[in-house]
Amino acid sequence: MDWPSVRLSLELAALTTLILLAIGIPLAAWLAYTRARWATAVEAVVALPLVLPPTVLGYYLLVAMGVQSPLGRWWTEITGAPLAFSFTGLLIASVLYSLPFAVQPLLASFAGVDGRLLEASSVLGRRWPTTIARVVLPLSKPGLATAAVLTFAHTIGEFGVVLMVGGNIPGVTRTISIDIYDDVQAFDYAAAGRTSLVLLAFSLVVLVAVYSLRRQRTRAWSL
Amino acid sequence: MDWPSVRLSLELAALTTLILLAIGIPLAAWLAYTRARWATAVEAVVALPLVLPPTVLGYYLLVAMGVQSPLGRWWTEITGAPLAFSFTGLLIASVLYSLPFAVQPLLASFAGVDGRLLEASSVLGRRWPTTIARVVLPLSKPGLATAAVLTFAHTIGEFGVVLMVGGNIPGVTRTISIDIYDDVQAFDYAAAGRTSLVLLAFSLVVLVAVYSLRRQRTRAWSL
Amino acid sequence: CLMVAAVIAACSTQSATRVNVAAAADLRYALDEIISIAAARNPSVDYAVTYGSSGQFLQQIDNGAPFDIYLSADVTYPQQLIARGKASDPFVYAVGRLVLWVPEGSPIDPAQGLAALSQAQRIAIANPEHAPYGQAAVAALRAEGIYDSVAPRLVLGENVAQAAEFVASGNADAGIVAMSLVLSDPLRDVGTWWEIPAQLFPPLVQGGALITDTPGTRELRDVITSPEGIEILARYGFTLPEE
Amino acid sequence: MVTVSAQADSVGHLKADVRRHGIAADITLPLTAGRVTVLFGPSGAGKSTVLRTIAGLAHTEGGRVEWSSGLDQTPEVWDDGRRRRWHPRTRRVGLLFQDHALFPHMSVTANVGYGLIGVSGDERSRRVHEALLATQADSLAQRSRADSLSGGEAQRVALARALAPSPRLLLLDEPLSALDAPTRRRLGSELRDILVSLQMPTVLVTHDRAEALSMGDDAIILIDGRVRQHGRAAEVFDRPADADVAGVVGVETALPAIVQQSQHGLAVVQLGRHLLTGVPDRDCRVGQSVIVCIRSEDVSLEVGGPRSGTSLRNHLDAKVMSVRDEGALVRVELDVGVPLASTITRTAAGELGLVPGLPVTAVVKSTSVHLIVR
Amino acid sequence: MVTVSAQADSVGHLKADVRRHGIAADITLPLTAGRVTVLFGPSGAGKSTVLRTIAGLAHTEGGRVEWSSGLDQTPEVWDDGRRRRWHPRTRRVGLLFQDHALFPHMSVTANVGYGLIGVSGDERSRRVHEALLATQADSLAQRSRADSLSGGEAQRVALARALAPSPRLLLLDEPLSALDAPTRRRLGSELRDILVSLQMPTVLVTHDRAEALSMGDDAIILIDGRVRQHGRAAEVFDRPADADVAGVVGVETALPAIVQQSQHGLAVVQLGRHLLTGVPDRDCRVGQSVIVCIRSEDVSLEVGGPRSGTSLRNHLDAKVMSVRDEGALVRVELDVGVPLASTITRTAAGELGLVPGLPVTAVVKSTSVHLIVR
Ligand SMILES: Nc1ncnc2c1ncn2[C@@H]1O[C@H](COP(=O)(O)OP(=O)(O)OP(=O)(O)O)[C@@H](O)[C@H]1O
Ligand SMILES: Nc1ncnc2c1ncn2[C@@H]1O[C@H](COP(=O)(O)OP(=O)(O)OP(=O)(O)O)[C@@H](O)[C@H]1O
Ligand SMILES: [Mg+2]
Ligand SMILES: [Mg+2]
Repeated sequence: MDWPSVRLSLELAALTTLILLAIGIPLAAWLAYTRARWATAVEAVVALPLVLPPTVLGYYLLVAMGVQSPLGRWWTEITGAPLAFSFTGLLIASVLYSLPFAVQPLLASFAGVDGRLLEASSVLGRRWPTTIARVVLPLSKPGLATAAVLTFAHTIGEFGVVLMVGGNIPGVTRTISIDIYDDVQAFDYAAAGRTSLVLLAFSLVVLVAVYSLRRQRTRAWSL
Repeated sequence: MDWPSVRLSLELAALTTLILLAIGIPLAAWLAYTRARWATAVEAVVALPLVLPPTVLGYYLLVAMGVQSPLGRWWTEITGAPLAFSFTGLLIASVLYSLPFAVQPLLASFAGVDGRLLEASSVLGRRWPTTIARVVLPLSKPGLATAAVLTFAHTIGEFGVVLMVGGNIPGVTRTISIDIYDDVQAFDYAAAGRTSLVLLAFSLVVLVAVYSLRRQRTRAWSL
Repeated sequence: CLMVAAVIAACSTQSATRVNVAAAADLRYALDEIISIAAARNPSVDYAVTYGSSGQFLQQIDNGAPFDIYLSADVTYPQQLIARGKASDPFVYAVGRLVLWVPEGSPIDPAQGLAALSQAQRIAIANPEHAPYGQAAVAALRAEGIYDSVAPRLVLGENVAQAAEFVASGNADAGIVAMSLVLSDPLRDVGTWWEIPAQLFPPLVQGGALITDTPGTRELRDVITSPEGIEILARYGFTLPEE
Repeated sequence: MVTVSAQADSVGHLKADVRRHGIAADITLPLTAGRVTVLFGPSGAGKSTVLRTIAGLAHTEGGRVEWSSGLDQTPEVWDDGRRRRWHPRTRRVGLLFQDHALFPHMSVTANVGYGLIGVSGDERSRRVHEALLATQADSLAQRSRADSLSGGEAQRVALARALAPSPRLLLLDEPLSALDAPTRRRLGSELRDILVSLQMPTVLVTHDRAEALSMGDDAIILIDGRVRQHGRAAEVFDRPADADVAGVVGVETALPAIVQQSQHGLAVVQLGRHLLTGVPDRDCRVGQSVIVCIRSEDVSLEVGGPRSGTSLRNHLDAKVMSVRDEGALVRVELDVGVPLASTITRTAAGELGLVPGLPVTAVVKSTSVHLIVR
Repeated sequence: MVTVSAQADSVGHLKADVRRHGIAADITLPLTAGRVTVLFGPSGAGKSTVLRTIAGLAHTEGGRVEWSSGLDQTPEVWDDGRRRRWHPRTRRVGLLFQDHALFPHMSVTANVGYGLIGVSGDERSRRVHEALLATQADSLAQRSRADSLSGGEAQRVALARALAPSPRLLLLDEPLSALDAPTRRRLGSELRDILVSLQMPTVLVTHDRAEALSMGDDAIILIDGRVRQHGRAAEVFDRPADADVAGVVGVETALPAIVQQSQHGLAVVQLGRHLLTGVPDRDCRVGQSVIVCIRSEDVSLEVGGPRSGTSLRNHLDAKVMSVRDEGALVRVELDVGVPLASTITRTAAGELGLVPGLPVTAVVKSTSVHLIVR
């Protein structure tokens, strides 16, 4: 097991998930409850990163973050280090790429919350951030769990974008998924299998934990 | 534009989406409404394919489909053609890989349906397939749209698994995402950009259409 | 401003001890030995190798990837970087060899040469659109005049390693791959091979360049182009670069 | 507890021993076609829980729910109180949910037709239409989404939905609570006829005494999760078994007293400064304590000095404490040494010129003074 | 339409001209502290829609909602009927939803405290507790999830939630419909006192005439989305403006007739085979057609031959058609040539020995015969 890669992957996935929930919740709330026509277009744009092959998306991100782009140059000027091939760059890429995995389930869940409760909250004088935090989110736990799980798992497993933007630099941008990929490319199936197994077992534990949290309601009766 | 690839991708994505909805709806319904403890484990297992890098998952699928595996041999015996490098093999791989993208949003949506309506359906003598079809699904439109969009878009964009299992055979297993990937690898950025743009534009149209369908409810009032 | 200077200083101290090597995937086994020699000669340097697609490295270095030395599977890529002022000191270090490879127990006899491919149902090669070994394989097939007949049966790997995987997993019953792969430890016993004569395809000359000119990068270049390095590469399925 | 238990006769019976978060209600109903049993009790008594347990939506923890279709067939054990239970679907009962639970995305007709399994075409539309007619909701048949209905409209459609499949047993949880008085009165009496003609045994939860009396054959009084009285509706409302039941069924005055005399099935008790003759619910001895129950509408008022009481009519001199307009009726709080409530018609109140402080005579027939012997 | 319009006085007023799927209700209310306006009407009349539009949850298409806090301040235009509207949050009204809409995942106290913005600590618990006490739901304060409440419990908690933030205007959509009669009576009168003490102007939707009369100062009758009468509650229920309103406010008999005589503010009309003296709602001439409104509880019954009527009391010989027990009251359908309903106490019914077919005399005071001139 390549522990630095494992740590890097977990950090990246955890941070991506946190950031995406922080961005995704207000965005999904806006999309779910706005009456603006063009929200539909925004919604579609959010899902677009999915359509591009990861490596290709990664390539465009690389160019955008690279030393030749204004953004890349600006970032290098400000921070003294280039954006691409850094953990920050990886994080930005992951966030962009996983955006739909966070926003879509949240949106679907938010849209399913009983409108009368939103009405009640408004009439009781609450602004929408409060309504989201105290009414919508607690009632959207399954959607929240789904968003977190899809984002986390997908970030762990993603390697196309990460490989392109990160450059597979050991300890800095080599994630566990790249590590496994490398093992397979090197025909070291035993190592790949071992790492995969550990990864799967760990993920299984995390997922079961998340899902158990969500399955708290004991229903007297089932379909 | 490589039209056969475009057609192939659309076919693959459409079929994957259809199959995954067909599998995902009963599976998600079971997961949402069962009281069985081990459902949580099943739920976690469904999300596991996500955790593996696509190429690695693809590698394992390739091995499973190969002539050395019982499945691969059995399939070849039955159909006379190997599973790997065929459209069917690609389809199976896509279905497996995209399973969580279909099941998770459906599950989150189903879990949000008002339990009293399920009760009403049961008391009115309906079995659960009817309840799912006539009560749960119509009330889970946002989740259904999310599941379909994530699956479709992800299948369009996926290339790691597809490349591994499909072997990049023009007209048979070369999808549009592989095509773009190849262009980028061959430094033909103009072609890659063109194809990406067409793909994005097309997807945007599809997505906007799907979302417009879903956004039918006009709310008198917003948050 | 002071802080920026400090960060730059930190970076430079790091690169003084660490050399990031971007190496073509086919060097995976040979390079370990070469690196250990270079590291022994220059103990203050810590070599970190990344194996991958040469083309992808080109794109990344072009966009500022922090690699210090580039060992490409192609000669033109380093030259492109030099032309753009991103690299210096081009060198040639190996020539790749191409083999016809069939998995153990296959009815195809590789000793019959490329003609044996008429019996193969699935033939794995690297994607000729961007992989040098793929281009070489196609050139060889054309030279033998059988390209048109085998073309419908070709399956393309993303790179030559993936093509080998198709063969190793038994899904392709023959493949045209790099000799460095079939000589590698994991694949040595998986199949039998026959070397495709070098005159059937343009030479697969592998070149490199220094991205940063430091003692560590120079050391590695020197080792890889030294007779010692060439000898190691030869063991792993590369020929000598022709001067 | 007075229980007029069901004769376990040839019509079969439903036995529901419901135990669940503090509720322990044991009910046995004969499944006589068209017979309506009213489940009556204060808010939170457990009425909905009993219905939901019978329908299979809640489970009894311990206890038992059993359906016997009569004669010597083995009963269906719907819920054995442990783990074995029938699915709600298989019980074939109709339930009107207290909160309606209409399918919001379906049209009104789709909602009503939802339970008509295997019925299609004309037959289906006919039965949907019939059910809507029966619940006076036929004007809503064109509505394409049930969530656009008003509260009362939704209630009628939900009632139609419960009726349409002709269930073996109908459970109605406050079926008329959201309706205006004229509609409620009309629908109530029609519903009664429909239940009789469809021959469905029915359990009806209501808060409305008028509804309970006009629609119910039997009544079960549920208080704090316990069955406190079960018998013919008129009986239960007239002769509550104890003070709690008295309060619940709307007997406003329920006061403790001591028996002073007892003979010929009548007893005399001391109430405030008056001697009062009433009917004890069972034999009693002098000196025994009883609860005196007087329903406010059985107390009429006269102006003028008190006449001496006979054994048939008690005359109590009283002072008016407050007068409260309640529509058709006026509620008068009196002081006869102890508080006593009277409900009289507005006409009568107007004629008497009632104002607080006015001395009046309260008249109560002996047969309306119900003495619960403790 | 008779409208006792609000005096646009110093206390300010609320003007709500609600237009929405077929509803066109124009209402102006004075915002007198503690004044309760009852919104009364049949199911589907648009009562909830009016409340929701005032609260800002529905919008008026055309029309206008305007809040004026009195004197010469410019009014707040809450909804201009086109696109500009105030958000519900900013209107600071309290709304009790007809279906409660409690937050199911929150505790009872969290629900009640939800609208207490910027209030925390002891002050917050105190106000939550006060609100729960006021709605007789204090025993529920420990409940950790609102979705475990019974229907009536939920209604009381929802009422507490609406009251707690002391809104500028309270909108109550059937606040007591799910409660049992004793609780309703108690809570109703306490609520009245609370509204007065908190000085909140209130609009109350109810289906219950007793509740409307005991709690309401003013009443608005809404039928089919139109305001049909607006005035003091007692007035509206006693003197309905037309036959439709008569039916809605519970006047069972509303029959057309022709004026035969008219003098001294009284008029004589022919009803069936009888001449009947009544009070016309405005000047009328002989030969004009009127609607005769008689409330069933204003019809008393006597047994024995008909006595001749005076101008003060009409005596009509009648035949009993049906007798129906309604709890405190008995409803008797009569035939006096035309159908006439009477509601008398059970005591009276028992004394008269009423059975279908019995000849009786129906007695109606002239002042209870309300003639609506058309
Ligand atoms: N999950 C639960 N946990 C705790 N108590 C519960 C739960 N569900 C219901 N209860 C309580 O059980 C009691 C009975 O509830 P039920 O709904 O049967 O009352 P009800 O008689 O129908 O009252 P109402 O007339 O108000 O509808 C109530 O006090 C209710 O709060
Ligand atoms: N979205 C809608 N489309 C069409 N009609 C609607 C819609 N929403 C409400 N209505 C109708 O408007 C009318 C008024 O509804 P509202 O809920 O205001 O009635 P209500 O007076 O409160 O009745 P109830 O006493 O039954 O609650 C009803 O007939 C209702 O069906
Ligand atoms: Mg209930
Ligand atoms: Mg309403």
